[in-house]
Amino acid sequence: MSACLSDPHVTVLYFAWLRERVGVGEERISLPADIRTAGALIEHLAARDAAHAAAFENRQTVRCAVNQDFAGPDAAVGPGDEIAFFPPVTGG
Amino acid sequence: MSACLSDPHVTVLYFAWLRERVGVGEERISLPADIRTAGALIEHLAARDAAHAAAFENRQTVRCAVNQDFAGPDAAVGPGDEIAFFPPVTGG
Amino acid sequence: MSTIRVQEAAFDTGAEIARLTEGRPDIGGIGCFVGTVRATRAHPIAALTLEHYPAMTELALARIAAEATARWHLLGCTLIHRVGRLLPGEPIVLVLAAAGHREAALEATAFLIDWLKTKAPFWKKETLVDGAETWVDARDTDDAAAARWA
Amino acid sequence: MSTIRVQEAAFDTGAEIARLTEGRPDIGGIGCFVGTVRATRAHPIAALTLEHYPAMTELALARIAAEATARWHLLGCTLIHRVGRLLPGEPIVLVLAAAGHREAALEATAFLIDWLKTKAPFWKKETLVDGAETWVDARDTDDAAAARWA
Repeated sequence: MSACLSDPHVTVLYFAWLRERVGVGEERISLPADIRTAGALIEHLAARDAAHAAAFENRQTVRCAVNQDFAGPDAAVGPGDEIAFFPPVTGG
Repeated sequence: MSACLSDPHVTVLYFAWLRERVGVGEERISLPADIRTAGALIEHLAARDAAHAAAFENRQTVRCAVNQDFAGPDAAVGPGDEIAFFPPVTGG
Repeated sequence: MSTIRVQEAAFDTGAEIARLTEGRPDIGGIGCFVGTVRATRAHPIAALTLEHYPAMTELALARIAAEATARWHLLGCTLIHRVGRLLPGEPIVLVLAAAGHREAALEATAFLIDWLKTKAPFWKKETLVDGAETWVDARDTDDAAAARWA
Repeated sequence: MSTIRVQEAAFDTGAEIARLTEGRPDIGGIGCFVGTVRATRAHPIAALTLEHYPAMTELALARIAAEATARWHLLGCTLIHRVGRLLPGEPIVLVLAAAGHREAALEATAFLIDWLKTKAPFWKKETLVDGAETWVDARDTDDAAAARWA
Protein backbone atom coordinates (compact mmCIF):
# COMPACT_ATOMS: atom_id res chain seq x y z
CA MET A 1 0.00 0.00 0.00
CA SER A 2 2.94 2.31 0.69
CA ALA A 3 3.44 2.37 -3.07
CA CYS A 4 6.14 4.09 -5.03
CA LEU A 5 4.63 4.43 -8.50
CA SER A 6 8.01 4.21 -10.17
CA ASP A 7 8.54 0.71 -8.65
CA PRO A 8 5.53 -1.44 -9.58
CA HIS A 9 6.76 -4.54 -7.75
CA VAL A 10 5.08 -6.81 -5.22
CA THR A 11 6.56 -9.49 -3.00
CA VAL A 12 4.83 -12.83 -3.40
CA LEU A 13 5.25 -15.53 -0.74
CA TYR A 14 4.33 -19.20 -0.95
CA PHE A 15 3.86 -21.65 1.91
CA ALA A 16 3.49 -25.42 2.36
CA TRP A 17 2.76 -27.30 -0.87
CA LEU A 18 2.37 -24.09 -2.87
CA ARG A 19 5.98 -23.29 -1.98
CA GLU A 20 7.06 -26.79 -2.97
CA ARG A 21 5.27 -26.60 -6.32
CA VAL A 22 6.46 -23.11 -7.23
CA GLY A 23 9.97 -24.06 -6.12
CA VAL A 24 10.68 -20.89 -4.13
CA GLY A 25 9.24 -19.41 -0.95
CA GLU A 26 9.43 -15.81 -2.07
CA GLU A 27 9.67 -13.89 -5.31
CA ARG A 28 9.57 -10.27 -6.28
CA ILE A 29 7.51 -9.68 -9.36
CA SER A 30 6.61 -6.72 -11.49
CA LEU A 31 2.89 -6.02 -11.22
CA PRO A 32 1.18 -5.25 -14.53
CA ALA A 33 -0.98 -2.12 -14.26
CA ASP A 34 -4.18 -4.06 -14.96
CA ILE A 35 -3.69 -6.49 -12.03
CA ARG A 36 -5.52 -4.90 -9.12
CA THR A 37 -6.88 -7.82 -7.07
CA ALA A 38 -5.48 -10.97 -5.45
CA GLY A 39 -7.65 -13.07 -7.78
CA ALA A 40 -6.27 -11.37 -10.87
CA LEU A 41 -2.76 -11.85 -9.51
CA ILE A 42 -3.40 -15.60 -9.19
CA GLU A 43 -4.41 -15.76 -12.86
CA HIS A 44 -1.34 -13.76 -13.82
CA LEU A 45 0.99 -16.02 -11.80
CA ALA A 46 -0.64 -19.28 -12.96
CA ALA A 47 0.06 -18.26 -16.56
CA ARG A 48 3.79 -17.77 -15.95
CA ASP A 49 5.03 -21.36 -16.17
CA ALA A 50 4.22 -24.99 -15.40
CA ALA A 51 5.40 -24.75 -11.78
CA HIS A 52 3.12 -21.82 -10.99
CA ALA A 53 0.30 -23.45 -12.94
CA ALA A 54 0.67 -26.58 -10.77
CA ALA A 55 0.67 -24.51 -7.57
CA PHE A 56 -2.57 -22.78 -8.51
CA GLU A 57 -4.15 -25.71 -10.32
CA ASN A 58 -6.90 -26.11 -7.71
CA ARG A 59 -7.92 -22.53 -6.93
CA GLN A 60 -10.38 -23.69 -4.25
CA THR A 61 -7.58 -24.89 -2.00
CA VAL A 62 -5.55 -21.68 -2.28
CA ARG A 63 -5.83 -19.07 0.46
CA CYS A 64 -4.31 -15.61 0.45
CA ALA A 65 -3.04 -12.86 2.74
CA VAL A 66 -2.33 -9.30 1.64
CA ASN A 67 0.11 -7.47 3.87
CA GLN A 68 -0.15 -10.15 6.60
CA ASP A 69 -3.93 -10.14 6.72
CA PHE A 70 -6.19 -12.86 5.31
CA ALA A 71 -7.84 -11.65 2.12
CA GLY A 72 -10.27 -12.96 -0.48
CA PRO A 73 -9.83 -12.93 -4.29
CA ASP A 74 -11.40 -9.48 -4.51
CA ALA A 75 -8.86 -7.91 -2.14
CA ALA A 76 -6.97 -4.99 -3.68
CA VAL A 77 -3.27 -5.45 -4.42
CA GLY A 78 -0.87 -2.75 -5.49
CA PRO A 79 2.80 -1.90 -5.78
CA GLY A 80 4.77 -2.54 -2.59
CA ASP A 81 2.32 -5.07 -1.20
CA GLU A 82 3.33 -8.42 0.30
CA ILE A 83 0.96 -11.10 -1.01
CA ALA A 84 1.11 -14.63 0.38
CA PHE A 85 -0.50 -17.76 -1.08
CA PHE A 86 -0.94 -20.97 0.90
CA PRO A 87 -3.30 -23.89 1.55
CA PRO A 88 -5.93 -23.71 4.30
CA VAL A 89 -4.08 -23.45 7.60
CA THR A 90 -3.57 -26.54 9.78
CA GLY A 91 -1.91 -25.34 12.95
CA GLY A 92 -2.87 -26.07 16.54
CA MET B 1 -25.93 -52.24 55.77
CA SER B 2 -23.66 -54.89 57.26
CA ALA B 3 -25.91 -54.81 60.27
CA CYS B 4 -25.59 -56.70 63.50
CA LEU B 5 -29.08 -56.64 64.90
CA SER B 6 -27.84 -56.71 68.45
CA ASP B 7 -26.00 -53.39 67.87
CA PRO B 8 -28.50 -50.89 66.52
CA HIS B 9 -26.01 -48.04 66.21
CA VAL B 10 -25.21 -45.73 63.32
CA THR B 11 -22.33 -43.33 62.88
CA VAL B 12 -23.47 -39.80 62.11
CA LEU B 13 -21.05 -37.29 60.59
CA TYR B 14 -21.47 -33.53 60.25
CA PHE B 15 -19.57 -31.15 57.99
CA ALA B 16 -19.13 -27.39 57.57
CA TRP B 17 -21.70 -25.33 59.46
CA LEU B 18 -23.69 -28.39 60.48
CA ARG B 19 -20.60 -29.59 62.34
CA GLU B 20 -20.16 -26.19 63.93
CA ARG B 21 -23.79 -26.04 65.07
CA VAL B 22 -23.95 -29.60 66.42
CA GLY B 23 -20.58 -29.06 68.11
CA VAL B 24 -19.02 -32.37 67.05
CA GLY B 25 -17.98 -33.82 63.71
CA GLU B 26 -18.97 -37.36 64.49
CA GLU B 27 -21.25 -39.17 66.89
CA ARG B 28 -22.37 -42.72 67.36
CA ILE B 29 -26.06 -42.94 68.11
CA SER B 30 -28.52 -45.71 68.86
CA LEU B 31 -31.02 -46.02 66.04
CA PRO B 32 -34.65 -46.47 67.20
CA ALA B 33 -36.28 -49.37 65.37
CA ASP B 34 -38.85 -47.08 63.71
CA ILE B 35 -36.21 -44.85 62.07
CA ARG B 36 -35.68 -46.36 58.64
CA THR B 37 -34.90 -43.41 56.35
CA ALA B 38 -32.45 -40.51 56.29
CA GLY B 39 -35.38 -38.09 56.52
CA ALA B 40 -36.74 -39.80 59.63
CA LEU B 41 -33.24 -39.73 61.13
CA ILE B 42 -33.08 -35.96 60.61
CA GLU B 43 -36.35 -35.53 62.54
CA HIS B 44 -35.05 -37.78 65.30
CA LEU B 45 -31.74 -35.89 65.57
CA ALA B 46 -33.37 -32.44 65.39
CA ALA B 47 -35.49 -33.36 68.41
CA ARG B 48 -32.46 -34.25 70.56
CA ASP B 49 -31.36 -30.81 71.76
CA ALA B 50 -31.02 -27.16 70.78
CA ALA B 51 -27.69 -27.69 69.02
CA HIS B 52 -29.06 -30.38 66.73
CA ALA B 53 -32.26 -28.37 66.22
CA ALA B 54 -30.14 -25.41 65.07
CA ALA B 55 -28.14 -27.59 62.67
CA PHE B 56 -31.28 -28.94 61.04
CA GLU B 57 -33.35 -25.78 61.33
CA ASN B 58 -33.43 -25.19 57.57
CA ARG B 59 -33.99 -28.68 56.14
CA GLN B 60 -33.75 -27.39 52.57
CA THR B 61 -30.08 -26.58 52.95
CA VAL B 62 -29.14 -29.97 54.42
CA ARG B 63 -27.70 -32.66 52.14
CA CYS B 64 -27.00 -36.25 53.09
CA ALA B 65 -24.80 -39.21 52.20
CA VAL B 66 -25.40 -42.78 53.33
CA ASN B 67 -22.30 -44.95 53.36
CA GLN B 68 -20.33 -42.36 51.35
CA ASP B 69 -22.92 -41.98 48.60
CA PHE B 70 -25.22 -38.99 48.16
CA ALA B 71 -28.75 -39.87 49.25
CA GLY B 72 -32.17 -38.23 49.47
CA PRO B 73 -34.50 -38.14 52.49
CA ASP B 74 -36.14 -41.40 51.41
CA ALA B 75 -32.84 -43.32 51.43
CA ALA B 76 -32.88 -46.36 53.71
CA VAL B 77 -30.72 -46.24 56.83
CA GLY B 78 -30.03 -49.12 59.16
CA PRO B 79 -27.72 -50.35 61.89
CA GLY B 80 -24.03 -50.07 61.03
CA ASP B 81 -24.53 -47.34 58.41
CA GLU B 82 -22.42 -44.19 58.21
CA ILE B 83 -24.73 -41.24 57.61
CA ALA B 84 -23.32 -37.79 56.88
CA PHE B 85 -25.14 -34.45 56.92
CA PHE B 86 -23.74 -31.27 55.32
CA PRO B 87 -24.65 -28.16 53.35
CA PRO B 88 -24.63 -28.17 49.53
CA VAL B 89 -21.04 -28.77 48.44
CA THR B 90 -18.85 -25.84 47.39
CA GLY B 91 -15.58 -27.34 46.22
CA GLY B 92 -13.68 -26.66 43.02
CA MET C 1 -6.04 -44.17 33.76
CA SER C 2 -7.13 -41.74 36.43
CA THR C 3 -5.12 -39.90 39.05
CA ILE C 4 -7.21 -38.80 42.02
CA ARG C 5 -5.67 -36.94 44.95
CA VAL C 6 -6.77 -34.83 47.88
CA GLN C 7 -3.88 -32.99 49.51
CA GLU C 8 -2.84 -29.93 51.47
CA ALA C 9 0.24 -29.28 49.36
CA ALA C 10 0.26 -27.33 46.11
CA PHE C 11 0.37 -29.32 42.88
CA ASP C 12 2.71 -29.00 39.90
CA THR C 13 0.53 -28.69 36.81
CA GLY C 14 3.39 -29.25 34.37
CA ALA C 15 4.49 -32.41 36.16
CA GLU C 16 0.91 -33.72 36.25
CA ILE C 17 0.50 -33.15 32.50
CA ALA C 18 3.81 -34.96 31.92
CA ARG C 19 2.68 -37.87 34.09
CA LEU C 20 -0.65 -38.07 32.24
CA THR C 21 0.85 -38.06 28.76
CA GLU C 22 4.03 -40.11 29.39
CA GLY C 23 4.24 -42.95 26.88
CA ARG C 24 0.87 -42.13 25.33
CA PRO C 25 1.44 -40.83 21.77
CA ASP C 26 -2.22 -41.62 21.00
CA ILE C 27 -3.14 -38.51 23.00
CA GLY C 28 -3.79 -35.52 20.74
CA GLY C 29 -5.01 -32.96 23.24
CA ILE C 30 -5.08 -32.24 26.97
CA GLY C 31 -7.73 -29.99 28.44
CA CYS C 32 -6.92 -28.44 31.78
CA PHE C 33 -8.57 -26.27 34.38
CA VAL C 34 -6.93 -24.72 37.44
CA GLY C 35 -9.19 -23.07 40.00
CA THR C 36 -7.56 -20.46 42.24
CA VAL C 37 -8.46 -18.56 45.40
CA ARG C 38 -9.98 -15.32 44.14
CA ALA C 39 -9.77 -12.04 46.03
CA THR C 40 -11.00 -8.75 44.61
CA ARG C 41 -11.33 -5.22 45.95
CA ALA C 42 -15.10 -5.78 46.11
CA HIS C 43 -14.61 -9.06 47.98
CA PRO C 44 -11.26 -8.91 49.76
CA ILE C 45 -10.85 -12.31 51.32
CA ALA C 46 -7.78 -13.11 53.41
CA ALA C 47 -7.97 -16.89 53.13
CA LEU C 48 -10.14 -19.81 52.11
CA THR C 49 -10.35 -22.94 54.26
CA LEU C 50 -11.34 -26.14 52.51
CA GLU C 51 -12.97 -28.96 54.50
CA HIS C 52 -13.93 -32.33 53.07
CA TYR C 53 -15.38 -35.74 53.93
CA PRO C 54 -12.26 -37.90 53.82
CA ALA C 55 -13.92 -41.31 53.62
CA MET C 56 -16.04 -40.18 50.67
CA THR C 57 -13.99 -37.64 48.73
CA GLU C 58 -11.70 -39.83 46.67
CA LEU C 59 -14.61 -42.20 46.00
CA ALA C 60 -16.72 -39.30 44.71
CA LEU C 61 -13.87 -37.96 42.58
CA ALA C 62 -13.19 -41.42 41.15
CA ARG C 63 -16.87 -41.75 40.19
CA ILE C 64 -16.76 -38.38 38.39
CA ALA C 65 -13.54 -39.36 36.58
CA ALA C 66 -15.02 -42.70 35.55
CA GLU C 67 -18.12 -40.99 34.17
CA ALA C 68 -16.05 -38.56 32.09
CA THR C 69 -13.73 -41.32 30.89
CA ALA C 70 -16.69 -43.38 29.67
CA ARG C 71 -18.55 -40.47 28.04
CA TRP C 72 -15.60 -38.97 26.17
CA HIS C 73 -13.36 -42.06 25.79
CA LEU C 74 -10.65 -40.27 27.69
CA LEU C 75 -7.12 -41.63 27.50
CA GLY C 76 -6.38 -40.21 30.94
CA CYS C 77 -7.81 -37.97 33.58
CA THR C 78 -6.45 -36.20 36.67
CA LEU C 79 -8.37 -34.64 39.57
CA ILE C 80 -6.37 -33.04 42.37
CA HIS C 81 -8.12 -31.00 45.05
CA ARG C 82 -6.44 -29.19 47.88
CA VAL C 83 -7.79 -28.91 51.42
CA GLY C 84 -6.83 -26.79 54.39
CA ARG C 85 -6.09 -23.07 54.49
CA LEU C 86 -5.28 -21.38 51.17
CA LEU C 87 -4.31 -17.79 50.42
CA PRO C 88 -5.50 -15.54 47.56
CA GLY C 89 -3.96 -16.55 44.25
CA GLU C 90 -3.18 -20.08 45.42
CA PRO C 91 -4.40 -22.99 43.28
CA ILE C 92 -7.30 -25.03 44.72
CA VAL C 93 -8.12 -27.62 42.12
CA LEU C 94 -6.57 -29.19 39.03
CA VAL C 95 -8.57 -30.95 36.32
CA LEU C 96 -6.86 -32.66 33.37
CA ALA C 97 -8.54 -34.60 30.58
CA ALA C 98 -6.54 -36.25 27.80
CA ALA C 99 -8.16 -37.48 24.59
CA GLY C 100 -7.39 -38.20 20.96
CA HIS C 101 -8.83 -34.85 19.88
CA ARG C 102 -9.40 -31.46 21.43
CA GLU C 103 -13.20 -31.46 21.37
CA ALA C 104 -13.40 -34.43 23.75
CA ALA C 105 -10.57 -33.12 25.95
CA LEU C 106 -12.13 -29.68 26.40
CA GLU C 107 -15.71 -30.87 26.84
CA ALA C 108 -14.60 -33.43 29.41
CA THR C 109 -12.62 -30.75 31.27
CA ALA C 110 -15.74 -28.57 31.56
CA PHE C 111 -17.80 -31.58 32.64
CA LEU C 112 -15.25 -32.64 35.27
CA ILE C 113 -15.10 -29.25 36.98
CA ASP C 114 -18.89 -28.78 36.75
CA TRP C 115 -19.54 -32.15 38.37
CA LEU C 116 -16.74 -31.74 40.88
CA LYS C 117 -18.33 -28.49 42.04
CA THR C 118 -21.69 -30.15 42.69
CA LYS C 119 -20.91 -33.81 43.41
CA ALA C 120 -17.75 -33.92 45.52
CA PRO C 121 -17.88 -33.36 49.29
CA PHE C 122 -15.85 -30.19 49.78
CA TRP C 123 -16.89 -27.05 51.65
CA LYS C 124 -15.26 -23.64 51.57
CA LYS C 125 -15.08 -21.17 54.41
CA GLU C 126 -13.97 -17.65 53.64
CA THR C 127 -11.99 -15.54 56.05
CA LEU C 128 -12.40 -11.87 55.22
CA VAL C 129 -9.62 -9.35 55.83
CA ASP C 130 -11.49 -8.12 58.91
CA GLY C 131 -11.36 -11.65 60.36
CA ALA C 132 -15.03 -12.51 59.77
CA GLU C 133 -15.62 -16.10 58.68
CA THR C 134 -18.43 -17.29 56.42
CA TRP C 135 -19.24 -20.61 54.82
CA VAL C 136 -19.51 -20.08 51.09
CA ASP C 137 -23.00 -20.63 49.70
CA ALA C 138 -23.50 -22.99 46.78
CA ARG C 139 -24.16 -21.11 43.55
CA ASP C 140 -27.33 -21.81 41.55
CA THR C 141 -25.23 -21.32 38.42
CA ASP C 142 -23.12 -24.31 39.48
CA ASP C 143 -26.22 -26.50 39.66
CA ALA C 144 -27.28 -25.23 36.25
CA ALA C 145 -23.81 -25.92 34.83
CA ALA C 146 -23.86 -29.47 36.20
CA ALA C 147 -27.42 -30.04 34.95
CA ARG C 148 -26.45 -29.46 31.32
CA TRP C 149 -24.51 -32.75 31.39
CA ALA C 150 -27.44 -34.78 32.78
CA MET D 1 -2.07 -9.06 29.26
CA SER D 2 -1.24 -11.48 26.47
CA THR D 3 1.82 -13.62 25.92
CA ILE D 4 2.29 -14.63 22.27
CA ARG D 5 5.23 -16.77 21.19
CA VAL D 6 6.27 -18.87 18.22
CA GLN D 7 9.28 -21.06 18.98
CA GLU D 8 11.07 -24.30 18.18
CA ALA D 9 11.72 -25.18 21.82
CA ALA D 10 9.26 -26.98 24.07
CA PHE D 11 7.30 -24.86 26.55
CA ASP D 12 6.85 -25.29 30.30
CA THR D 13 3.11 -25.24 30.97
CA GLY D 14 3.49 -24.87 34.74
CA ALA D 15 5.85 -21.91 34.36
CA GLU D 16 3.51 -20.26 31.86
CA ILE D 17 0.56 -20.62 34.24
CA ALA D 18 2.69 -19.14 37.03
CA ARG D 19 3.71 -16.21 34.81
CA LEU D 20 0.07 -15.61 33.82
CA THR D 21 -1.28 -15.62 37.35
CA GLU D 22 1.60 -13.94 39.20
CA GLY D 23 0.29 -11.03 41.28
CA ARG D 24 -3.27 -11.44 39.99
CA PRO D 25 -5.47 -12.66 42.90
CA ASP D 26 -8.52 -11.45 40.94
CA ILE D 27 -8.09 -14.53 38.72
CA GLY D 28 -10.46 -17.33 39.76
CA GLY D 29 -9.83 -19.86 37.02
CA ILE D 30 -7.36 -20.72 34.27
CA GLY D 31 -8.44 -22.75 31.27
CA CYS D 32 -5.69 -24.52 29.38
CA PHE D 33 -5.29 -26.61 26.27
CA VAL D 34 -2.16 -28.45 25.18
CA GLY D 35 -2.13 -29.98 21.70
CA THR D 36 0.31 -32.82 21.12
CA VAL D 37 1.67 -34.76 18.14
CA ARG D 38 -0.61 -37.77 17.86
CA ALA D 39 0.51 -41.13 16.51
CA THR D 40 -1.70 -44.20 16.55
CA ARG D 41 -1.38 -47.74 15.21
CA ALA D 42 -3.87 -46.81 12.48
CA HIS D 43 -1.90 -43.69 11.62
CA PRO D 44 1.70 -44.25 12.69
CA ILE D 45 3.45 -40.98 11.99
CA ALA D 46 7.16 -40.61 12.68
CA ALA D 47 7.22 -36.81 12.89
CA LEU D 48 5.28 -33.63 12.23
CA THR D 49 6.95 -30.59 10.68
CA LEU D 50 5.36 -27.22 11.36
CA GLU D 51 5.88 -24.35 8.91
CA HIS D 52 4.56 -20.83 9.41
CA TYR D 53 4.48 -17.33 7.92
CA PRO D 54 6.85 -15.51 10.28
CA ALA D 55 5.88 -11.94 9.39
CA MET D 56 2.22 -12.71 9.98
CA THR D 57 2.04 -15.38 12.69
CA GLU D 58 2.46 -13.33 15.86
CA LEU D 59 0.18 -10.65 14.42
CA ALA D 60 -2.53 -13.26 13.74
CA LEU D 61 -2.13 -14.80 17.21
CA ALA D 62 -2.29 -11.36 18.84
CA ARG D 63 -5.54 -10.62 16.98
CA ILE D 64 -7.03 -13.90 18.21
CA ALA D 65 -5.91 -13.19 21.78
CA ALA D 66 -7.35 -9.67 21.63
CA GLU D 67 -10.69 -10.99 20.39
CA ALA D 68 -10.91 -13.54 23.23
CA THR D 69 -9.82 -10.98 25.81
CA ALA D 70 -12.56 -8.58 24.71
CA ARG D 71 -15.32 -11.20 24.46
CA TRP D 72 -14.69 -12.92 27.81
CA HIS D 73 -13.05 -10.07 29.74
CA LEU D 74 -9.97 -12.21 30.21
CA LEU D 75 -7.46 -11.21 32.86
CA GLY D 76 -4.68 -12.83 30.87
CA CYS D 77 -4.11 -15.04 27.87
CA THR D 78 -1.16 -17.06 26.53
CA LEU D 79 -0.67 -18.55 23.05
CA ILE D 80 2.54 -20.45 22.37
CA HIS D 81 2.97 -22.41 19.15
CA ARG D 82 5.95 -24.51 18.23
CA VAL D 83 7.41 -24.79 14.73
CA GLY D 84 9.96 -27.14 13.20
CA ARG D 85 10.16 -30.92 13.47
CA LEU D 86 8.24 -32.54 16.34
CA LEU D 87 8.01 -36.16 17.41
CA PRO D 88 4.95 -38.15 18.53
CA GLY D 89 3.86 -37.16 22.03
CA GLU D 90 5.58 -33.78 21.88
CA PRO D 91 3.53 -30.67 22.68
CA ILE D 92 2.69 -28.42 19.71
CA VAL D 93 0.56 -25.65 21.11
CA LEU D 94 -0.32 -24.11 24.47
CA VAL D 95 -3.45 -22.04 25.09
CA LEU D 96 -4.10 -20.39 28.47
CA ALA D 97 -7.05 -18.17 29.37
CA ALA D 98 -7.39 -16.62 32.83
CA ALA D 99 -10.65 -15.11 34.05
CA GLY D 100 -12.57 -14.32 37.21
CA HIS D 101 -14.69 -17.46 36.85
CA ARG D 102 -14.35 -20.84 35.19
CA GLU D 103 -17.09 -20.43 32.58
CA ALA D 104 -15.27 -17.56 30.86
CA ALA D 105 -11.87 -19.24 31.21
CA LEU D 106 -13.02 -22.52 29.66
CA GLU D 107 -15.12 -20.98 26.90
CA ALA D 108 -12.28 -18.66 25.94
CA THR D 109 -9.86 -21.61 25.87
CA ALA D 110 -12.10 -23.47 23.40
CA PHE D 111 -12.50 -20.30 21.32
CA LEU D 112 -8.75 -19.64 21.25
CA ILE D 113 -7.80 -23.10 19.99
CA ASP D 114 -10.70 -23.15 17.49
CA TRP D 115 -9.68 -19.79 16.01
CA LEU D 116 -5.99 -20.61 16.16
CA LYS D 117 -6.64 -23.74 14.08
CA THR D 118 -8.41 -21.77 11.35
CA LYS D 119 -6.97 -18.23 11.53
CA ALA D 120 -3.24 -18.53 12.24
CA PRO D 121 -0.78 -19.25 9.40
CA PHE D 122 0.67 -22.63 10.34
CA TRP D 123 0.91 -25.72 8.15
CA LYS D 124 1.66 -29.28 9.20
CA LYS D 125 3.50 -31.86 7.19
CA GLU D 126 3.39 -35.46 8.38
CA THR D 127 6.25 -37.86 7.94
CA LEU D 128 5.00 -41.44 8.11
CA VAL D 129 7.14 -44.25 9.51
CA ASP D 130 7.86 -45.41 5.93
CA GLY D 131 9.33 -41.97 5.15
CA ALA D 132 6.40 -40.72 3.04
CA GLU D 133 5.59 -37.05 3.55
CA THR D 134 2.14 -35.47 3.25
CA TRP D 135 0.80 -32.02 3.97
CA VAL D 136 -2.06 -32.36 6.44
CA ASP D 137 -5.46 -31.39 5.02
CA ALA D 138 -7.59 -28.86 6.86
CA ARG D 139 -10.51 -30.52 8.65
CA ASP D 140 -14.09 -29.41 7.88
CA THR D 141 -14.82 -29.98 11.57
CA ASP D 142 -12.27 -27.26 12.42
CA ASP D 143 -14.11 -24.78 10.20
CA ALA D 144 -17.38 -25.78 11.86
CA ALA D 145 -15.83 -25.40 15.32
CA ALA D 146 -14.54 -21.92 14.45
CA ALA D 147 -17.88 -20.94 12.90
CA ARG D 148 -19.78 -21.46 16.16
CA TRP D 149 -18.02 -18.39 17.59
CA ALA D 150 -18.92 -16.14 14.63
